[in-house]
Amino acid sequence: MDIVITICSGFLLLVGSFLCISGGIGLLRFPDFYTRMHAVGVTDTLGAGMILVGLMILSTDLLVFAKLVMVLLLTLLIGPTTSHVLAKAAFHNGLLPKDSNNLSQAKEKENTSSIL
Amino acid sequence: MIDIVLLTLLVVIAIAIIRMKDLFAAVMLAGIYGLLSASFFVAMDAVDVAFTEAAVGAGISTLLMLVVITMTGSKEKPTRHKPFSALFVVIITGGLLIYGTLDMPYFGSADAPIHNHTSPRYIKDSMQEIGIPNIVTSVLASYRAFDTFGEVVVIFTAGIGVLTLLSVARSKENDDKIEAINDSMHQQHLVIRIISKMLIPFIFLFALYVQFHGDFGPGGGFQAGVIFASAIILYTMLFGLSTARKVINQTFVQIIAALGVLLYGSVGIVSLMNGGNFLDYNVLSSNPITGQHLGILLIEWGVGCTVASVMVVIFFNFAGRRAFQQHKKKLQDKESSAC
Amino acid sequence: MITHLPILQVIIPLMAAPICLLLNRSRLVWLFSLLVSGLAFTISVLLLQQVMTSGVISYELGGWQAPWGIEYRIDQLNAFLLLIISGISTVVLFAAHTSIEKEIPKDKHTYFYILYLLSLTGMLGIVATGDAFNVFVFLEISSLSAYALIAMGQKRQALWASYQYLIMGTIGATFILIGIGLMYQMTGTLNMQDLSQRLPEVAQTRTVFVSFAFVIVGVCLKLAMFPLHLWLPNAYAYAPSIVTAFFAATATKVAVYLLIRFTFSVFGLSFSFTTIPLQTLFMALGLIGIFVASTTAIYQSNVKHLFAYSSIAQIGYMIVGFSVSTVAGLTATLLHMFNHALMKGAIFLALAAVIYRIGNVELKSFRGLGRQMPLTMAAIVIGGLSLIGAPLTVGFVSKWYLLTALVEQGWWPIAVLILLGSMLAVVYVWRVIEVAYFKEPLQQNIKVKEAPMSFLIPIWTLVIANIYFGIDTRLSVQVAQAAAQSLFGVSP
Amino acid sequence: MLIGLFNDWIVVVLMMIGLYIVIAHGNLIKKLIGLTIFQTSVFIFYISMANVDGGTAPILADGINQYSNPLPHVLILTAIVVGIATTALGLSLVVRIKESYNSIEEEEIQQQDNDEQQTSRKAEEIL
Repeated sequence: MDIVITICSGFLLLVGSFLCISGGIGLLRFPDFYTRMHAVGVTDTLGAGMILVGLMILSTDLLVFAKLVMVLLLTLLIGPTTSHVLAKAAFHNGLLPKDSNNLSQAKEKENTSSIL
Repeated sequence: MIDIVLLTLLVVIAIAIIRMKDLFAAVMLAGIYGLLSASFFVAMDAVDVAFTEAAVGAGISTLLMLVVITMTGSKEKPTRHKPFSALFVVIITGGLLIYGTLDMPYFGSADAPIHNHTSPRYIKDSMQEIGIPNIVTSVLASYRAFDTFGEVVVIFTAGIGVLTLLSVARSKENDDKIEAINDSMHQQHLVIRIISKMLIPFIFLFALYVQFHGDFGPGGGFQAGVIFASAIILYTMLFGLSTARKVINQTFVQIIAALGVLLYGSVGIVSLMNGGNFLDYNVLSSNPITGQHLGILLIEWGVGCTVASVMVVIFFNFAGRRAFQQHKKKLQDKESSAC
Repeated sequence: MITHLPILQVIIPLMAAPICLLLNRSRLVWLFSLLVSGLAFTISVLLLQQVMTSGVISYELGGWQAPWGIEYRIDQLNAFLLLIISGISTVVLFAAHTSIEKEIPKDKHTYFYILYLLSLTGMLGIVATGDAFNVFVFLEISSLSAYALIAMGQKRQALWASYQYLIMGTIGATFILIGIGLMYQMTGTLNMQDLSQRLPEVAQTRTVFVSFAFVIVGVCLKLAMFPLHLWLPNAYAYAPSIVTAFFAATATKVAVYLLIRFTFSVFGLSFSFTTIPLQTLFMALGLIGIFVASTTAIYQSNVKHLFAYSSIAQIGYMIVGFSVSTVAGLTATLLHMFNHALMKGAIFLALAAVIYRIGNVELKSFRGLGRQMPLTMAAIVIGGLSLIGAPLTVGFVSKWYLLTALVEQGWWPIAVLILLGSMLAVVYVWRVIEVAYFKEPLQQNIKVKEAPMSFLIPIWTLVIANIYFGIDTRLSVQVAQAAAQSLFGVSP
Repeated sequence: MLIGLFNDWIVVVLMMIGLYIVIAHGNLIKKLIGLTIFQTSVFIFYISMANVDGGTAPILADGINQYSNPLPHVLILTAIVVGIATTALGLSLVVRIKESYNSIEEEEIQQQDNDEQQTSRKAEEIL
């Protein structure tokens, strides 16, 4: 049983760490703001989430487990929201994606009516 | 090892701040600097300090600076004169400090004087004398409670100072206009509004947890106060200042700030009345340990109340000033266009 | 209650500040703060009596023994300073209600009194405490309230002056913090008494030397000692006049106190004056300060600026007395602290009255005021004479003691230089007198009347004190001498 | 010696960077940022002096007998609060300065003050 738990959590931690590193590389290598933000978003939610799940499996104390669950839930809530807000703010202030010929119309649309 | 990595990162960021001409980026870097130093504090086993630094250095102070930048513009003009005199001062001071470090006890050595004179008593006897596991809280709230009282007064002073400098005489008419601006600004943030509404109760809950858990783990009145205030500040940012002011009356918040200081002080006065010295909690109850517990609980509440309300007052006044400026600018624009 | 006097001294104005916020009626708050300040003054008188009769009072906060908890330690020096601060504060506060009516908008009056009380608390706390870190905390209370009070001035320059003061003050406080940290690192204690016992063991280390340097530079920034004085003139000139009167009379004294406390009590005489060439350095800086500041004062067109520079010069005299490092020299410094508080309090309060009547203190607006505001101007003249050091005023007493101390050491040239410095004071005081008494009044000021009683009473209280302590020197000299002797460890 | 004091030296460098920003830069907000860095570095200095090799956070628990020194932690908690208080007050001054001088650059503000003084001097001479 122990070995299964160790392998499972180790695998999850590894995947999580890989995602975090790839997110970091993406942040440096991607061409424009929106794609970079995508990379960071992956780190924030999936990478951190995987690591948290990996740690959860390892935890023996119920209190620690509960705390990790709380952290995971909050990350899942906050990560995407911040990405959303960032992208929206950038778009609102006139930053267009690099390949943006067909997006300028969308921008106008956003200016005229937007609730979200 | 990790401390050296963190320190190196800190140096890199500090140098980046020197070179940055865009104030927005500089402020964000300063926030990162705060966060990194908080991580360094964790590595140095100073969890309470790390908590506070993360809340203050990376949170509140960055936030305030951002608000100010929206009012002042975010470009730094290059200075014309060469900074030789500054370099001179800095090199002299730094050289002196390096010279001073030469005789210092080495990093982490257990036989340094600071670990052998006063601190052993705190570590060994605080459990019998005060009865709570977190030594930092024991020292903060009992052995050196008067410093903490001073700290609360400092924050109270800052609140009053900001009030004198920034408070705008409020009239009904003014408020309505500010409200109109706010409404137009805050129409669009539906997603973040909903998420924040879900989160705010949790933030309050967490603040209360930190407030009460300060005896057993990292935390205490100051951290709790900052977290509590940050929930209100988040609400204010998303729903507009006038809405927030309807929910939380600013005069009321000011009174809470004053009451926090008074609560702290009256614990001391009560111990005077009971025949002890100022802030001697042993006389608060028949059993000294219970007295200590009671005293610490009460003064932590005093700290929490004052810190939370002063932070809210400070933010309200910065935001209020901003709204006032925007309003004035609009009026001026109207006048000039009418001409 | 008598055993709790040391803490009540600080805690009463401290607790009064938040209560003011709850009262929130300008007149009521004023009366309340006046009452509180008066109470603080009474306590300081009692404390001084107690110290003079029965020696040092130690008060352990929280009931914790000294190096572990914070200790309040009142000796003659502290008690003397407490008396000066709370006394001046009470007298100045008496005029506050009338003065700020014209200078500060109505809705900020409550904040003004709160900050005033906090600033008083800060100064009293710095002086009363026997713990090095507690000094830092109370230093920040007094500085933060000072920044806000100065920024309340009417002109926009007040804001800029306050900002500059904030930067300089914070650098100074952080330097003190570094110094305290190094001290703590070498000894493991923060209590001043304990530090003074444990520092000699490690006195030869480079760390202690650097710690000393940082504390002294930090204090000198707060003190506005000569090369570090740049923040002071504008801060004093543009602050509301009541604030100027209060700070000019007390704030620098607190910094001088810190200097004396750290050099004499904490680091000890032998370290401060034999290991380090502090004596020569301070003597030189003090003398240069006297001459540079007095000369600059002569060229000022704003009278508040003029007397602000004069304050820097007077700090120079205190520093010279300090650097003689004998009982006589230190007595002269302490006396001059007391006397300077009296004269500058009187002068700046009189200037506040002028601002109340005329609206500014440009030298040109003083024309003919000698006839229109005779009592106010007479106060400035007597204060000015005191600054010069004319006989029958307090200024004479402290100059006399300073000169005796210098001559005792055989430092004739310096004594001569001090006298020359006083000549410069004659010049700048004369400029004001000349304009006020020998020129025709300005057209727009022709209807100006004498200042109201709420100004005249505090002004003349201080002026009479100026003359009284100039003639009957028993009280001030006795206390100053006792304090100096106890610092040198000489039994009287 | 290199390892033993290395941390302290980096901290000194950090402090000096902060101080340099305060003195050399003319922008008022940048100065405040410099001040924060300066103060934070002093905090780092205090906290690193509290550290003991093999110690843990000063929260009493069974089976641990080496703790870091709690006193510097307490001092720095207080100092952090003082720092934020100063920053808040400084920032509000900056807001007011911007309102009345319409600039947050030291040189421009000094310039405006000097100009004002000169005009008033001239007015005096005419009188």
